[in-house]
Amino acid sequence: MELLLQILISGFIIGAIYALGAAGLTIIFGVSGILNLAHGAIVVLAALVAWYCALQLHMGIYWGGLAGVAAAVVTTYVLYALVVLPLSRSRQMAADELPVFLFVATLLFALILQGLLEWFFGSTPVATPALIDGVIHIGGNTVPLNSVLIGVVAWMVLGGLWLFISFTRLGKAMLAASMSPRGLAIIGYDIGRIHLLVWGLYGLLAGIAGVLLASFIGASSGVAINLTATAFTIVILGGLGNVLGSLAAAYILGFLGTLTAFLIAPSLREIPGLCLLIIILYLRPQGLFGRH
Amino acid sequence: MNIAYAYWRTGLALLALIVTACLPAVTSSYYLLGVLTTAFYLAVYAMSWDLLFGYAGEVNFGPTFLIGLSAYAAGLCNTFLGWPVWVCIPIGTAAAMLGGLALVGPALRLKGPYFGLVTLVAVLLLGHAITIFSGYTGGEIGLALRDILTLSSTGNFYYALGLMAITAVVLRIVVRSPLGLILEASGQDSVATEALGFSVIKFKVLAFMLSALFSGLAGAMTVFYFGTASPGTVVVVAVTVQIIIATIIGGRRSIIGSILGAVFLVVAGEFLRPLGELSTTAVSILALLVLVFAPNGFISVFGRRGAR
Amino acid sequence: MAILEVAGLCKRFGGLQAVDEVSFAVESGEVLGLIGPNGSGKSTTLSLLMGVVRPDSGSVQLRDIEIAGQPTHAIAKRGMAMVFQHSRPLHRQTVLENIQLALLPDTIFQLCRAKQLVQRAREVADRVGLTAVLHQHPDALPFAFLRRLELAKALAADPAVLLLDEPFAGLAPRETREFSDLVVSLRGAGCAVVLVDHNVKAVAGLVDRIAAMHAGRKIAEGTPEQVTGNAHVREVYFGKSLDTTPQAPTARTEHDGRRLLETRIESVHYGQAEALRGVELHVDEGEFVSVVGLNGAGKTTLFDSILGFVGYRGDIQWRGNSLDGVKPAARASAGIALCPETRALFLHMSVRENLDLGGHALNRQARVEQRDQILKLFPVLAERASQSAYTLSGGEQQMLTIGRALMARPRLLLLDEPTLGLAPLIIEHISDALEQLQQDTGLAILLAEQNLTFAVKHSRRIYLLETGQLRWHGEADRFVAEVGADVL
Amino acid sequence: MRSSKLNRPLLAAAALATGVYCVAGALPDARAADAIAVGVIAPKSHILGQAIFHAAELSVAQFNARGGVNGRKIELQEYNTNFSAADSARAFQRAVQSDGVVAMVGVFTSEVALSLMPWSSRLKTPLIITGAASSQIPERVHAQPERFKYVFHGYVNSAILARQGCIVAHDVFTNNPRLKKYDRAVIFSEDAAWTKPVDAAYQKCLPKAGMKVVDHIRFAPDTSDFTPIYSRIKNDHANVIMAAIAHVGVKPVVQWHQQQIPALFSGINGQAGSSKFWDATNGATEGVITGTPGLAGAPLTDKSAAFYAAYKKRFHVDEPAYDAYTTFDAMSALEDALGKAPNTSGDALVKALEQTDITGVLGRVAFHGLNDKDAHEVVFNEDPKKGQSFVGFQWQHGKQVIIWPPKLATGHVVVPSFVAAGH
Repeated sequence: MELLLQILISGFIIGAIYALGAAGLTIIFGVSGILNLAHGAIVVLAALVAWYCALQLHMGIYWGGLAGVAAAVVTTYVLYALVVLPLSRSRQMAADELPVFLFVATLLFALILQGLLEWFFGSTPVATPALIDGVIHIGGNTVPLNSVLIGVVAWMVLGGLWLFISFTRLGKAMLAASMSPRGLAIIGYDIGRIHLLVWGLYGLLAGIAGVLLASFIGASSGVAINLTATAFTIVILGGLGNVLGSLAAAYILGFLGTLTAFLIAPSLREIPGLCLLIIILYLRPQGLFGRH
Repeated sequence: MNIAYAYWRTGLALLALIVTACLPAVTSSYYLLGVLTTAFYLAVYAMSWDLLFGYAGEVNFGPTFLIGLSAYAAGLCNTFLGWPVWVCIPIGTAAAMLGGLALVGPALRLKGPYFGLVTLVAVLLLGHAITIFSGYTGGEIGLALRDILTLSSTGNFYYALGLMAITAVVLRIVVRSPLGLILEASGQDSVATEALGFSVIKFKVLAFMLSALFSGLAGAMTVFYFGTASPGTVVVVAVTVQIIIATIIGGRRSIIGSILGAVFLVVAGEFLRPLGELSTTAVSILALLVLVFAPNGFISVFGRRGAR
Repeated sequence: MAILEVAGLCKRFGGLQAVDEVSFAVESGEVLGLIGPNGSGKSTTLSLLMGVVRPDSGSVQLRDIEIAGQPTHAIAKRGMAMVFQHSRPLHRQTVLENIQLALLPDTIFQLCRAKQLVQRAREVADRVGLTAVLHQHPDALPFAFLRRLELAKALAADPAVLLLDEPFAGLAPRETREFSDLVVSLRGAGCAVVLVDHNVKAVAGLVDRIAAMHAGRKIAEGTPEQVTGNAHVREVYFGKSLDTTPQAPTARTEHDGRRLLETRIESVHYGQAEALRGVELHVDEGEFVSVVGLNGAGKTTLFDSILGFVGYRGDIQWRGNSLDGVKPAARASAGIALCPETRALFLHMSVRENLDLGGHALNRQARVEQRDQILKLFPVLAERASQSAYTLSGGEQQMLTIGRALMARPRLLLLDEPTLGLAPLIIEHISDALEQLQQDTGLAILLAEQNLTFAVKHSRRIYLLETGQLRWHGEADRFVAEVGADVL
Repeated sequence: MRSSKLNRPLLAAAALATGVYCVAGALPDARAADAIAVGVIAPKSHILGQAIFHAAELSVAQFNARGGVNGRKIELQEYNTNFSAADSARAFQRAVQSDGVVAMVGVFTSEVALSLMPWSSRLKTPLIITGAASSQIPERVHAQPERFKYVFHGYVNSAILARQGCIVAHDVFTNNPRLKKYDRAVIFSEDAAWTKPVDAAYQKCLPKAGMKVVDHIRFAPDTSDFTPIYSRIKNDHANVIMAAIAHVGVKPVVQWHQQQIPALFSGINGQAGSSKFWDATNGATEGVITGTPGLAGAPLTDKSAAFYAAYKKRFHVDEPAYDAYTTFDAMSALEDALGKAPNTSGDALVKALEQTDITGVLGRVAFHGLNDKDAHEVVFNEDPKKGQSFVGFQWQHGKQVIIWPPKLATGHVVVPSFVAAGH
C-alpha cells in the first residue's frame, strides 16, 4: 500500500514534468509538422541558465528561473528564424525530403547548443536550490515539499495551457492551426504569426520544464539527448500533435518506468518504455491516442 | 551514354585513388594517415547509409545498430573465443546483416520518421543490452580485443583505403546498374514500382543487406583498428549524427559526396582543434550552414544539377 | 471473350463503403470509360484492380485467372499496367533510362544492362512520341511529356489491360487530343483499356463503353450516348433537371454595379502543369456569379489565386486596388471569404468554436450577433452548437463552412463546390439559405460548381471554365440554350 | 551542360586531393625545438578534466623553474578527449606522430583510458592514467605485460577504493562509540562495468567492517528519479548507503536530501570529491561521506601543503579535485624518469618509471612491477611513507571536513538530522 502510494506520488511529479516538455513538442508538430530534435538541449539550457543566474549571479531562484525560461524562448526563436524558416523556404530540395532535412538541422542545432553549454557551464551536472524546504508525510512516505510544489507548478502550467487553448481566441486559433492551417488562413489569420506564437509557446513550456527539472533532479548538458528521447517517446505514444494524448502517454511512461524500477530492477527502467514504443509503432503508428 | 565521358570519370576516380594511395610515400606524417584512416571508415559508414537513405528512401536513424552489432560480435569472438581477426570480421559482418534483416520488417510497414524512430530505439536497446551484459561486453568501459589489424599506420591506412575503394566501386556499380534503377524507383514511389511488376520487398531486403554488409565490415575493422570496442566509438547516437552529417553535407545520392563529406568532417575537426572544446561545435555550425544554404551538399557546389 | 472480368467488387474504408458490388467486363481492344463525380469510388476501383488496395470481396479475372487479393507486382506480371495520376519519374535519370526501368526483369541479379534493352526502350518511346526527348531529364520536360513517359512505362511490358487514372488532368486541349489519339492507337494493338475520368465529354470520343459510378456503385453502363441520356446519371451530375429555367429574379437583388473583384490572370502553373490560362472575370457588388466546369477545370486554382494561396502571373483587383503582394490573411480580412471544397473545418472543435474563430476580428458583441444570425440561417447548426465538427453530416459541415466564412461579414463569398456529395434535400436547404442571405445582406457570391442546376438557378452570370481556360461567358438564361448540352 | 558534367568529378577529385595535401602540408612532421614535449589529455569541459590540465601545468612550471631535464625544458601539449574514445585515439596519434610527445598523462574516464591502452603500446609511448579507477587497467597490463608495459596507472583501482570505503565506514560510524549503530548497509551502484569489482569488494569487506549487507541495488546510469530506489532502501530498514557512483552524482544526492532518506550516504562518490559539488547540489550534499586521495592539502607528506597553496594561488580555485593530486604526482614521477632515462624513447622511459621512488603530494610514488596483480599501478598504502594514501571526509556546511584517518582529521562525523531521526 505504502509502495503503491509512493509509486503514485513519484509518478505524478515526474509525469507532470515529462508532460510539460512533450506538450510543447507535440504542439509544434501539430502546427508546423516539425519534429524538433533540439528539444532536450533547450530544456537543459533553461535549467543551466536558471542555475547560473540563481547561484552564480546571485539573482535568487525566482529571477533565475525567469531568466532560464527567457533564455529558452530566445533560443527557440533563434532556432526558428535561423534554421527552420530558411530551410522551409528553400527551393533546393524536394518537398517530401524537407522533414528529414529539418530533422537533421534541429539535430545539428542541438549539438551546437550542447557544445556551447558545455563550454560555458561545463559538463558537470547541477541542481538549483529547492524553492521551499521541508517535507510532508503522506501515508508513511516522506515527500519533499519542493517536489510537491514542482508537481503543482507543472500542473498549473499545464492547466494554464489548457485555459489558453480553450478560452482565448489566440489559443483557439493555435489549436485550429493544428487541425487545418488552411482553414485558419481563409478566415484571415496570418499563419506566419501563428507559427511565431507556437514557437514562442514551445520555448516557454520547454523553459519551464527545464527550470523545474533543475530543481527536481538537476541537469547537465549530457542529459539533453536523453530528454529528447523521452519527450519523443511520449509524443509518439500519445499520437503526434495530440496534447491530451501526450499527457496520458507521459503518465503511462512515468508509471511504467517507476513500476519497473520498483518491482523488477532499477537498471531496467527504460526498457519497457522502449519496447512499448516499438510495439505501438508497429501496431498503431498513429500512437495510442492518435486521431488520424 | 557518352562512352568517353564514362571513361573520363573512371579515369579521374582512379587518379584520385592513386594520388591518395601514394600519400604514405609523400608524407612522413603518420598522424595524417591516422586521421584519414578514421575518415575512410566514416566514409564507408556514410556510403552504406546513403544507399538506404538516398537511394532506397529509408530514413535509418540507427546505422550504429548495424555497426555496433558487427563491432561487438567480432570483438566478443576475438576476446572470448580467441578467434583470429580474419575470422571475426566476417562473423561480425554476418551479425550486422542479420540485424539489417530484422529492420526490413518495420521498414516495409512504417513510413519515414516512424521507421527512423524504430531504428533509433533499436540503437538504444542495443546500448542497454551492452550495459546489462557488461560482464561480457565490458559495459561503458568497452571491450579490449586481443588482436588488432596491424601495428603499422601505413598498413591501417591501406586497409581503410582499400575497404573504402571497394565499397565505393561496388556501390557505384550497384546504383548505376539496372538494380540501382529499381532500387531508386522503389524508394521514390514503391506503389508505382510494384505496378511495374517489381516485388519491392526483394529489393528492400537487398538494400538493407548491402548496407549492413559494408557498415558491418567497416564496424568490425574499426574495432580491430582501435583495439577496443566501446559504445562511444560504435554505438552512441553521436556516431549516427556524424554519419548523417557526412552524407548530407557531402551530397546525398552520391558516392563521391559521402567520401568528401566524411573526409571534410574529420579533417575539419582536426583543423579546428585550436578552438579547443569549441571545435566540435564549430564543425556542427559549418555543417548546419551547408545544410541550410546548400542542402544538396558539396557535390552541388561542383556544378551538379539539383539532386531532386 | 472478356479479357478482364470484374464481379461483385467491394471495398470498405472504416465507415465508408468506397466500392460497392461493382461488376463489369472489358474485351481485348476495347476502351472502357469509368466516370463519376469526386468520391464516387472510381479511382479506388482502379486501385483494387491493380492490387494496390486489397478488395474485401469480389472477383477480378484477368484472362480467366483470378487475381483479386494478389500483390501488385504479381498482378502486373499477369499483364495489368497502370498509369497513376500523380507519379514521380526518376529525376536524375533520362527519359530513356526511365523507360528502361519498366523493361527490366524482376530480379536482383542484374548488374549490366542487356543489349537489346536500349533498343526496346527506344521502340516504346517511339510509340508514345517521346523520341525527341530521349536524353532529357524529366524535370526539364513539359507536363504532357511526363504523362507520356508514364504511359510509355506502363506500355513497356506489353500489358493486356491498361488502367489510366484521369489521364487528361492538367493537360491543355491540344495535348488532351494528342493523348486521346495515343490511347485510341492502343486499341489496334489489342490492348484493353480502363480509363477513369470525371468527364463524359472528354472521353466520349475515345471510349467504346462507359460505366458511370456514384457513391461506390455502378449506376449505368452503355455507350456514351446511352449513359449521357440516363436519367440517374443526369441527376447525379446536374441535380434533378437541367431544364429548369432560371427562377424568378428574387434571388438576384438589385446590385449597384460597382466592381468588387476583377481578375486578369495570365497563367498559373503547378510545376510543369498549367492550371489556368488567361482567366479574366469580374464580380460586381451584390452579384451572384458562377464559374462552372468539371473537375480539374481549374476552379479551385482560380479561388486559390484570388486568395493568394498560389502564385499567378497577371493581376487581381479588389475594389479597384491590386492585390499584388497582399497576403492571404489580409485578403480575407479585406472581405473575401472562401468556403473551400475540402471545407477545411476545425474538426475537433465545436460548431460554436468554429464559428467564433471565423468572426475573430469582430468585437464580442458583434460576434455574438453575427453568430445568432448565422444560427438562424442554419437552424440545424444551433442544435449542434456544442458538438464537434467531425460529428456533423456532410451537409451540416457544408453549412458550417459557409457559416464560418460569413462570420467575418465578408463582401464576397467564394463557394467552391458546396453541393458536392450532398443529398438533394440538403442542397435545397443551402440553396434557400443563400437566397435569403443575398436578399438580406447584398453579399456578392462567386460560386464554383459542376452541378449546373444549382449554378443556373442562382446566378445572374455564368463563366464556363474548361481545362484552365474560360470557354464561355454570359447571362445565366442563355447558358442552357447555348452551351448546356455541350457540357455533359 | 556537358562541360559542367565533366567538371564535377574533376573538381571533386581535385578538391579531395588538394584537401588531403593541404593537411599534409599544414601539419608539421616533427618538432624542431629542443624542449621535451609531454602530452596531457582530458575532457576540457569537465571539472575533473580541468584539474588534470591545471595540475600538469603547475608541475611543469615548477619543474622548468628548477632547471628542467639537464637544462632542457618540458613543453606541455594539451589534448581534449571530448569524452570520446575515437577522438582520444586520434589525439594520441597526433601527439606522438605530429607533435613529438614522449609521454602522455591524464584521462579520468575508464572508456577512454581503456581505448588508449592499445595506442600507447602501438605508439610505444608511456601513458600514465591519473583519474580512471577501473581495475581492468592493471588487470590488462598484468595479462599482457609485453603489450601493455607502456601503460601506468597513477590512481588506485576501484576495488582498493571499495576496501578503503569499508575501512572508513568501520572507523567512522559503524564502530563509533559516540554514535548509534549504523550497521545495515545497502550497496548502491550505478549499473556500469566499473562498479562490478566494487560491488564484489563491498560484499566481502562490509561484513568484515561489522555491517550487514541488506540489499544490493544496481540502477541505470541515466536514472532520473531515485524515489523507487529510496523507497526500497527504506523498506530494507537500511541505515547506510554504500555507494559506487560516478556518472550520476547530483541526482541521487539531491533526492536523498530532499526525501530525507534515513541512511548515511557513504562509499565511492566520484563527483562529491569535487569542491564544486556543494554548489552543484545546492548544499544537498551536506552530510555525505566519501573518500578521496587528497583533500584541502591534508598534510599527507611535507609536499602536500605547498602544492595546495600553489595550486590555489595559480588557478583561483577553492579546491583541487582528486585527480589534480594524482596528476601532479604522476607528472613528478614522469619528470623524475625523464631525468634518469638515458634518452626519451618509450622503452627507456618505461624502465625509468618502473624504478620510480619519490615522495609526492599524496605519499610515496612507486609503481607495482609487471608481475604483481596490480601491474604498473601506483603503490597504495594507508601510510603515506609507503605509498599513495587516502583520506575520508564529510561535507559539512559547504566544506569538506576530513574525518579519517584520525591523525589528519579536522573534525568529527556529524549525522544529518533526518538520518538520526530515522532511528
